[in-house]
Amino acid sequence: MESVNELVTILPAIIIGFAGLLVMMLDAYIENVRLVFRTTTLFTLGALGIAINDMFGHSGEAFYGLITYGGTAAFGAVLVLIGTLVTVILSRDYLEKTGSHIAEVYSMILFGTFGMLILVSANNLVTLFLGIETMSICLYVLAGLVKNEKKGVEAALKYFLLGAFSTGFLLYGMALLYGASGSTFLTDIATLDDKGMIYWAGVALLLVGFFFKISAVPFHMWTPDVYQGAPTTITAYMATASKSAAFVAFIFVLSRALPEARAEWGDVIWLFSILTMVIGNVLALVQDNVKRMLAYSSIAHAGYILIGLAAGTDAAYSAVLFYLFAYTLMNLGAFGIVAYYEWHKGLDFTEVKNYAGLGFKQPVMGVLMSIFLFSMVGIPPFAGFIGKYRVFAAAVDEGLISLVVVGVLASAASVYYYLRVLINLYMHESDPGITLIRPGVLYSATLIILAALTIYFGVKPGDLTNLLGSFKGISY
Amino acid sequence: MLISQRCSFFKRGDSIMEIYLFFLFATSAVASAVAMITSRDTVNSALFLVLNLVSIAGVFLLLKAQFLAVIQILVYGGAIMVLFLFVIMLLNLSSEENLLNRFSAKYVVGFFLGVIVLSQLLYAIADFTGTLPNFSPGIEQVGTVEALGDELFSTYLLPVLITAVLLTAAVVGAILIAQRKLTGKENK
Amino acid sequence: MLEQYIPILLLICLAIILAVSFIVLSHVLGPNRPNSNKLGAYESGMDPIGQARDRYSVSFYIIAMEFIVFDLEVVFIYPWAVRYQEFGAGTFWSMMLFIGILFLGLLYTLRKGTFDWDLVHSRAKKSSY
Amino acid sequence: MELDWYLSLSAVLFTIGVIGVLTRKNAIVVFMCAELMLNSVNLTLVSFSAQHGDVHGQILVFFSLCVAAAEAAVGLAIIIAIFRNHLTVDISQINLLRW
Repeated sequence: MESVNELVTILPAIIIGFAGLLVMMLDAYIENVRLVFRTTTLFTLGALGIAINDMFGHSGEAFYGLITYGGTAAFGAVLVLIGTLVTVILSRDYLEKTGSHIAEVYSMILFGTFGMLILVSANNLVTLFLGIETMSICLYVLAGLVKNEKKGVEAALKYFLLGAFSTGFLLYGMALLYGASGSTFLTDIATLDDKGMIYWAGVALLLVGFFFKISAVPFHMWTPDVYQGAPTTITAYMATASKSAAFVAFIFVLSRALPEARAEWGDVIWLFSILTMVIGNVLALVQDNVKRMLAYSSIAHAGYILIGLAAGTDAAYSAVLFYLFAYTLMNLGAFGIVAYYEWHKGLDFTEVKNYAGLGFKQPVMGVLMSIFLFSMVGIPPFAGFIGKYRVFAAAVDEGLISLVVVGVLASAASVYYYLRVLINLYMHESDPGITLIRPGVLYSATLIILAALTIYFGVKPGDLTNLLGSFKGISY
Repeated sequence: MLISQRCSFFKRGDSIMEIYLFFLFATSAVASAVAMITSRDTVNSALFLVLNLVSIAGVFLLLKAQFLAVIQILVYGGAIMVLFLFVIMLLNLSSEENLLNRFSAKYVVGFFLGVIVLSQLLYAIADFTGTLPNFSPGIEQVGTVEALGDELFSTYLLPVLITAVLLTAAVVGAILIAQRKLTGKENK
Repeated sequence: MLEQYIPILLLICLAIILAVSFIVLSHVLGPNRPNSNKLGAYESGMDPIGQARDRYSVSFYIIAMEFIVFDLEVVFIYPWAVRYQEFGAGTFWSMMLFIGILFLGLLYTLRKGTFDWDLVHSRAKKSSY
Repeated sequence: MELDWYLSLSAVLFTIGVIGVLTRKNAIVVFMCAELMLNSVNLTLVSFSAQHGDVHGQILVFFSLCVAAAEAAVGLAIIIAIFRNHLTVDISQINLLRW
């Protein structure tokens, strides 16, 4: 049995798992949703604190090498837990207002986060597979939460069927890699010398499975419908926490298991990155529904992150981690504000033009929305710019000039659909009939903190970049 | 005896029965898989899948993975397919499906994509043969319960606990989604 | 080395032969004079209403799903039980935790009111679905 | 028997599963084909585990069985919810691959 002090290495996951079970029991025996909300927030805060201090601790492997801790894994845990914490806080008001405030949501979010924390620190194909599956099953359930509406359940079915389909490919890739190398540990797969066709088939199928999870273009079919069908704060959770976890696991697999094959999968990722950026942005341009536009923008951001993965050096990986941090902050904020606007039952917000003139009615929300959207475009004073800049710089160092050119053009194109929202918010005058409810103190405080972080890490990214750089070689 | 000398690709150590059994299970697996896809009635598809699972369990036996063969029949055939049939009955949707009436492009695309995937995989496998010894000698004990148990509860103890959380999450999720109305008290 | 499985093979063949023979014999030997009320579904005398498979409430599904989860739990306990002596206290407590987590799942299912049949049926009678 | 016979059998079954998922309309049959795909991968894992002579492959099969069961439980609950809302499980009417 692993010694007890090894349990410390996955303490955040244990806390979140325990919290999930506790919340499940509270929901069953004490039907008090506010108590459930408070326990969830408390435990997530505790786990986040531990994960942050893990980042500065030493890194290594535990549980017979199944789990890796410290460094990148701890930073991945921080990303996931930030996403979870903000989602839980925003969900309370959002779900109350939209009438589907049930305690099972919190237990499913906690179980999903448990899966992500395992996925983020996986160093073996078995833990990787279990992490991905636990995360996915909880997300299938969360996607179908608003059952009475048609589109929610349709999103859940589409997500589920395509998810089961991609799990088949992912597992087949793992099987072939295990067949070629004889062991399921990522580091052993790296030491494989004769790379037969089985190895390359395994790599290809594994990439297909991961591309589905991060919704790269040919495998993104599920993303817009699922993001639109799910409740908005749950969409924020899916867009930020689950995508960051999938990317960190992808980094571990690429850097740990397949370092020699970098040239080959570098080209594959190069191609998929261009596809994702171009098609993601083009489709986002034609969208009218803001939530669907944000879904396509998250696909486009996956394309920018793939540029860093195509570069494949340790510097590129730490740039990707920074980008994921900025991406999580701005997407949580943007989806949070869209969720706020959806509180108002009377008004329908399917079209962008319904946002006309709302900027002045609730100035706080308008300003915050503009901060997040500017950060998404990549305008200098915000974290989004620093993220994009460092990823592009890492790609240029590796000579992937064409990728960076497409990235810059795509970012330029993205200005149009991001600022269209702002134009509607501020330039168009709204019909006087609409009055916006004041957002709760906790709700607006969370969004203000997110905006403050976006600006702080935009202006002074120094200490975070040093920390990320200090992670002792992701693929040691 | 005559057969095993003439065909080159049979290993000398194989007894004839193993070869026959492999082909028996293989044909029944492929036949039931094809039947599952092309059958019009959902219940028939489910029963063909059960036949497929049993024949794959037979192939597991040939590979000396006896514990997995029994588990496959017990869990897959016994529990999961029972749930499938339950839901098919519950939703009363085993109606005759007009499967091949209009030759939509989907069949062509699906079949074509499938053939591409198959050719890639077979090419990969063909390249692989012969490079490694076929079956390591000690596979008798590998498939037994003891071997699996030793490994499972020493090295892989953490994934066992992760699976416990996964199953509980599945239970909570399934109840959450399957219940009729969600709002508040009245579903108590 | 497949000799050990001969008995199982015999058992399977015997089962198949029995099943097929019952069907064939009853089909061949039995008198075959179908008339309307013989072919009707047997409803202990009354004439059947609705088709055979009309829909019923969801709790049957939830029970079947619980069966799967606990079937899997048993599958995990088989290897543990077989090699029980070799494992130390650590594995024992881990398995207790494993069983405890799944037991919590059961408590949750019980509490969510899907098992008390009278409530379920009273609700089912009110509205068919 | 040679190893590649087992691998080819599982490749064929995997492909049949893929074709089934791409062509069938009924959500439950599509899900069954996904289960068939997972099952054929289990066969590959067991044959590689037999070839390497270690038990890691069978451990992964063991856990993939549990995952398939959990997925079945949740998936069929979704299909029940779909049936309740749409009264059909014909996935072509629920336009699956809309832009």
